[in-house]
Amino acid sequence: MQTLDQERTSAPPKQIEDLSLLGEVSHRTAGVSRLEMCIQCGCCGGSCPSEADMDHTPRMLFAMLRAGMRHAALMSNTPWICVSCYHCVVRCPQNVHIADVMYTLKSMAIEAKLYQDSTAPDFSQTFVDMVEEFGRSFELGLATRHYLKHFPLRLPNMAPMGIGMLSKQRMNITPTRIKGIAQLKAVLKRAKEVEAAS
Amino acid sequence: MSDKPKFAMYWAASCGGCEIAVLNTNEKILDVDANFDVVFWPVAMDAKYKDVEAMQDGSILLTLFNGGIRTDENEHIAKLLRQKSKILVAFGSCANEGCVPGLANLSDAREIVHTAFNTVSTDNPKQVYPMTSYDVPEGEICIPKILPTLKTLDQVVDVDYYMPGCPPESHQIAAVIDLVIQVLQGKAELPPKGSVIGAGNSTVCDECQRARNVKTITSFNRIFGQEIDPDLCLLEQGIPCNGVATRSGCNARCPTAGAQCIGCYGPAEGVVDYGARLVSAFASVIDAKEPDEIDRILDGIPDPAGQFYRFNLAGSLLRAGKSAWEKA
Amino acid sequence: MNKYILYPGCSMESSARAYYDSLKAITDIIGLNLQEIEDWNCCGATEYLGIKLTPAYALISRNLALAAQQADGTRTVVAPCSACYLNLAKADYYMQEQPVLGQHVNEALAAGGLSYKPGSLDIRHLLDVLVYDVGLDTIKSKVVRPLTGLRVAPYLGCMVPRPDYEHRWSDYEYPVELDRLLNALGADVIEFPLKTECCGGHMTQISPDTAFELIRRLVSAADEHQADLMATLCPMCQMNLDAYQSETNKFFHTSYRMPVIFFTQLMGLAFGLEAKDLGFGLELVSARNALAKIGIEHPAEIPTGTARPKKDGSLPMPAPLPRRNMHTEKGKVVK
Amino acid sequence: MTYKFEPTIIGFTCNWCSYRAADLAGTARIKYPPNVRLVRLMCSGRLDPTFVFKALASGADGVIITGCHPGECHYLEQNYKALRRFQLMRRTLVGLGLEPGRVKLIWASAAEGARFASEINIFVEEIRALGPLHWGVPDDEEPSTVHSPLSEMEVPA
Amino acid sequence: MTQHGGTSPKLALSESKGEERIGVYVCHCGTNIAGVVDVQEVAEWAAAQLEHRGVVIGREYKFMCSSLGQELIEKDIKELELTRVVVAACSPHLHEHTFRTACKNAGLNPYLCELVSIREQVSWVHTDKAAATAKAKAVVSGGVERVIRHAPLEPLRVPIHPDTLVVGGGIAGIQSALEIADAGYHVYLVEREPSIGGHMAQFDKTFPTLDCSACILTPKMVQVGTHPNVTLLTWSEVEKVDGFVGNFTVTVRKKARKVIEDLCTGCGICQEKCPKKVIDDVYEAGLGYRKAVYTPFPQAVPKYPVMDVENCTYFEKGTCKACEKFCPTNAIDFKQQDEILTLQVGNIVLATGYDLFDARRVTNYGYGRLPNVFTSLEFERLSNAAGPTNGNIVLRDGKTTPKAVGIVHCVGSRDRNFNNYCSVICCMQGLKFAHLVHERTGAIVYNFYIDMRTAYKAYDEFYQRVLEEGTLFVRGKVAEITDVPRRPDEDGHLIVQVEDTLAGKQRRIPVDMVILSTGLQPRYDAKETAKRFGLSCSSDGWFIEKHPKLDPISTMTEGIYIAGCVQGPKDIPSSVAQGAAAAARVLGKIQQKEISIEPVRASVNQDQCSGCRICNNLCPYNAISFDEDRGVSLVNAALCQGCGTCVAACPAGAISGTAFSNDQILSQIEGLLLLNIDEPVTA
Repeated sequence: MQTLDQERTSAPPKQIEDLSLLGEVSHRTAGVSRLEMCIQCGCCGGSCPSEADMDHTPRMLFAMLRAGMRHAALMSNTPWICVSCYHCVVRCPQNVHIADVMYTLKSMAIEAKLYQDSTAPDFSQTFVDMVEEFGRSFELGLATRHYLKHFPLRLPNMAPMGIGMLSKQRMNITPTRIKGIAQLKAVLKRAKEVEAAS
Repeated sequence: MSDKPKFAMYWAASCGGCEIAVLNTNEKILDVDANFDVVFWPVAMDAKYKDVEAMQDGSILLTLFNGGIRTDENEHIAKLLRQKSKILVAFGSCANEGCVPGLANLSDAREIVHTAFNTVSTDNPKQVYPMTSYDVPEGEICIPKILPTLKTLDQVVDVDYYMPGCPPESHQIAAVIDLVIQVLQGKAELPPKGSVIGAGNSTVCDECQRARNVKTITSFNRIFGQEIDPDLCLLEQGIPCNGVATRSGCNARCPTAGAQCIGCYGPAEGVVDYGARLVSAFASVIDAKEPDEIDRILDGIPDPAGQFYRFNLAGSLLRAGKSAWEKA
Repeated sequence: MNKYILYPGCSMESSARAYYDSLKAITDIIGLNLQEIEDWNCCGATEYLGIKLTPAYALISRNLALAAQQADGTRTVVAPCSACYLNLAKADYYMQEQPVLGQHVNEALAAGGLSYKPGSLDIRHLLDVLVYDVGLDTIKSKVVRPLTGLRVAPYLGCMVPRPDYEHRWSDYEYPVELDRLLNALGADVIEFPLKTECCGGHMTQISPDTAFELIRRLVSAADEHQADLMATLCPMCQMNLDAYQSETNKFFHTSYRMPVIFFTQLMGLAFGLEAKDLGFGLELVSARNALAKIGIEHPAEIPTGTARPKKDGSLPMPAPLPRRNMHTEKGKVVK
Repeated sequence: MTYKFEPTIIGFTCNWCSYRAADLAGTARIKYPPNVRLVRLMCSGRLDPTFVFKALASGADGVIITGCHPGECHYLEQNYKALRRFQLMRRTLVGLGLEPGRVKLIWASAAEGARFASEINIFVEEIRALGPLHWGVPDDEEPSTVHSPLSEMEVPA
Repeated sequence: MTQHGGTSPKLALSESKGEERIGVYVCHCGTNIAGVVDVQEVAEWAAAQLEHRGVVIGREYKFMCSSLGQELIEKDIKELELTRVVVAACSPHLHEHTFRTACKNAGLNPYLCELVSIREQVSWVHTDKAAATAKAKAVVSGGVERVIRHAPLEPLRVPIHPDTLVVGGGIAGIQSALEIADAGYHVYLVEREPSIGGHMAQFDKTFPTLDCSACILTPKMVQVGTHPNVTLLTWSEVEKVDGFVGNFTVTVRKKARKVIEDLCTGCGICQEKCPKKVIDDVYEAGLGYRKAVYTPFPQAVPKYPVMDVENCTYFEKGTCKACEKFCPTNAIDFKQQDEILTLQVGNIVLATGYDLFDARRVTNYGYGRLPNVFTSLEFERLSNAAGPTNGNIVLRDGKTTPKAVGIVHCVGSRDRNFNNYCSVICCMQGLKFAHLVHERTGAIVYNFYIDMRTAYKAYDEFYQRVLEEGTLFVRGKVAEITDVPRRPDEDGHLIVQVEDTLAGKQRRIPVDMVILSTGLQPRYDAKETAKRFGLSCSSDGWFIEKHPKLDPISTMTEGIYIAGCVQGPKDIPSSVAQGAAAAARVLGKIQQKEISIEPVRASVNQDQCSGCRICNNLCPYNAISFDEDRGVSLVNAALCQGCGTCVAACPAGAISGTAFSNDQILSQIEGLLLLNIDEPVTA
């Protein structure tokens, strides 16, 4: 993990465009993010159930965005540890769309290929690949593929649970494909084009 | 020709009611003859425009001009009579404020011609429209050209006095004739130029005998289909009576007879826009605070432009030339 | 009969089959007409949003577009799954808050011959519809086998009461809708302080250690409150707490056996339906012992919730705040 | 030379609320387009429809009328009279051939400087979308020169 | 006679050409105006392009409102024989008076001056210099057209009734009432609770000096109660206010105490004997009990108790009457009814105070659910020697002394979910609590704050004193307070979960007691009160002052002043200062004996009035009457407030209004539209 101090000393000289980082994140976030309104009160970091595993509290991450620390901010594991519980969102005295900012930071990190651990990005991508292929999620395929790649050593431990799920028919053996998969693919293709153009 | 002062009366875009009102003064018309030399009065005597053109400027003492300015002929004669007359009176509602012909200003001139010559009531299978000039073997025939909008007399020429009414009440005409004769005899003075003559200073209510109270209107109704209290103010009974804003002088004829005033005497002294006065007055006494409730009450006035501008449209601030958005 | 468009979501057909089965079993009883959206697709859960914005919202909005198209005399979409509910509701809200997002999404939808006008549907969670449309009185009137004696910890998780942009719930942190519904079924409802805390979400896949800690907090608190079972309304919560409970036990060397059951299953029981028709038995931590309590003799009174301080010498507590729609009456003091 | 259309708008304000809201917008340096020119009245109840007609007749493309919120009138309830007049006036204007959107009534308290500015923003854009107000001025098309000497004509009777 | 109806506007313009000699003065206001508007161009344009309208001089000057600027106008009036003056500067609400006075000094009737705003409404709100300059010209042109039609006027003189109404008997109202009464004028002090004293009477100590609140407040309360110039109306509420500055008629409901004040000696036997205990939500903040007949606290002024009929056993069940039986002076009267009083006053001071933010709304702080979470007002009672625990700081069980206490700042304040403003007093209040807890219990004290705001005299020193005492400060907005432990050391405690933003980590801090430094908010009925007095509230609900900096005491309604928290959150010294300032204003008004008010009045031209009676029910002040004999309506100038609604309504055009005549406004509109702002497009 890169600390604030390291960023200050080791990062290349600040580029002007970095000052636009906060605005860029805000712009790419769904809805009106209100990110610029943050008063650094820390209510988000205080509320977070998974803060213990985060490199930075959300508040600190926002301060880094403000400071234009692009590399350090995108490298932070914080967005990947966010569990989308929305506690911080409803408690934020400035109504910052914190959870959605986290989604934005994830997508920016993937784009910039800046993350320390590929577990989470891979999980998301695997999930998305399946949805794009079938139109539905496919838990068995997802879980096995994911665990095989990232937690092979845990698989034996998980086996009873997987077997339980399967034996109780709580996991489908084969994926379900929606009828309008062609339509969905067309929609997503256009969506990606629109996104690239905007 | 006698040396009596010269008198003229002309009708432009009007119905002829004003002439009848003059004749309705009965024996008073003889005073006109006794005191004036009638030189031009198309409805009463034969005359040619060229005879008028030949007159010396200012040689006509008094011209009563009725009708609005609808055609180039109207405009030409208005200018001509202005030139030849010492005193030019806008006589009757049309010359003053446009009157019913002025309602044509709600439509485009082309639409008007189209409506006149090509609607269900007109049998015009060949789509023949009048032309302003047409060559025939005998030469060229011309008819007057219609102007884009109807104008009041003072929108075309300078006017000395205004005499409102549709038509002006005969007793008021008689009084004005008396006044002019007295002036001729040196017994009275003319009022200041620009004055309204032959009418009162206040509004119709001033002469209306119906009892009036504090007003709160909960609905507007048409005059038929309900019991009307003969002694109570019509507006208080929800009848949109324009008397509150209409110049007095008619002795409140319509409300007295049981019909609402429709406003032929035009605005009161000093009023800039007649319709605006009525809009404000009627709306002020509506008994509602919620927009929906107000709308419900206002639905009782289905045609506000007609209600408030039946006589005054051509003389109103907006004059109701069509706005761009409705043009095809 | 109340008519709604149903968006079940992927889990309802697999890991949360018990939820779907029990829901289908009770709809007729309480007069709920749910019409499933024809050919719906996955909402993207919490994953797609972190990859690309416009495709994520286009994916969600295809469902909205289909729902609006198929809506027949209703404008309400019901989602029983928390993540689905949140994604649909949030998409609809953000496309109104930020019209350019709506434009982009509609450009994408157009490629599939679809369109959606943000704000044209109401997105509601199943519990919301049950409590506020069907009504607790109706539900109460259908109860033939009250769950008396069953100590239930109501557990909603995160994504139903939050962020709640449309202000549909009594509170972000301590909503009372599920408690009231379980009460109506006759259950002994525990004042469960962690009722909207996080179950770990996708952390079971990404950072299992983080997830186990979150699961432990919930299960241990329910155990601490002597709950017979936890009632939930979220497939993800059920999955995490139920399927990963034994892993969690191993991780912390504990031995919790806390059944986690969908609230619709409990409704079915109270309505007199057979447990087997309600998806019981599909849970990995069995609810057998808990169910055994119902219908058997009344257990000894166990004090519920945090006991109020005794009268003698103690100081009075303030009255509870009136709940429903408190957020819409911002600034108004309720005395 | 051609001109880019910039709407001209007359705004009527109440001395106690909206005029102060406009002052407040100024004090807070909240920007809005310069298309609106304000007239101060003591109360929206002073608003005579004549003023609106006059503005529209004299070159304004739109008129915005502002007053205290219902129930908050400095003179107790005169803003309700303004509301009623506004509704009848708008109906009348529509009857005279005007788009209803050219006149607008909004409420703004003395504290609502930001709201005042944003309403002005919105209204300017609405009027811009409607385009310029063209009343058919009577002098638009002068009749072409009369073809024949009118003096030769028979006087119609 | 006047012009005829349809006359074209152009004619109207040329008629008055050159009749007046007008001076146009354009102010730079430093760079405030000149930074955006080309003031020189505006002045030159007015002189050249409006010459035909009578403009004889156009000048610009750095500060028109300065004495040099005013002298410039005065000199021109004399030398150039100006008959009208237009000043283009700031809002007329700021400097209209200044320029009118300048005109008056030069012998010109002050009402022949027009101030048009090119600062608040042009330079401060526009950025495009060309467009702003064009608009400034239009505004000046509007002013010129308007001023031509101004008529010389004289201000109206209205007598001031010497009595004053003060609403609210908290410290601000008390201060105001005493200042006025001491100056020799009569005051009615209306308070809706049974006693005056307000929130201050509930406090134990006051920051930063730690004076005992009661010790400094009660002498003032007694003074009010015994002052010959004060009529104290407690347990009373203002129901209606009519009239205007100098002559208000106020209707007050004096609620039935069910105790005859003339007979009651305040001995307290009735309270002692009353068998009904009721939780005291007001004075004891819900933490203590009172009887159904009660004085809220021993030092209450007046001393007479009131009966709470909703909780009285006699009113509930028809029996009991213990109070009546034991009262030695037969002062109990169960049949006593509310009284309606009508007061005549010249000025009004509103000091209705604040409500405490309802901490139950922040569900994550658990107030109302977790017993040992207290609000600030509860803690004030808890720490007050006269409170329910005799000043022992204990948990809600009534006996346990806390070993660790967390004090949470900004509860309900600085939060868009609740109140978006800073409540001003909470930081100092939190520090005071920290000190008291430390002093009385020796407990570990944590203060959780977002930003520490200790402005004003001796406040920051107090912060340092509390630091010195060892209070632990954590910078972070508390996320939640819970009783669910995660670790063994948390068992049996409340846990304050917060990000320590200076350490950058989340902390869970076990404590025994949490005190919420709860914010202030407007009274729940502030909007209704504002309406009743004809005032307006900000969007937050605080009453709006006339000017936020230069006149925070007056309101938009002349003769009504505000003091204390009704205007916004403030501490005791500020409330006292504002109360005294309001009194000074009132005294100033009373001593003028009469005041001049703007001569904006309507009048009826009786020749033209037809007696249609449209106007008759339009006036909320009943200034319009109908003369049945003459059949005309009349306006009573003394009652008319100048709104102009009747002027706009008169269908005959018979009612005219001074200062805002039809002519003036129509001309102004025409002037404003002289220029249009279409931008040329280069092809």
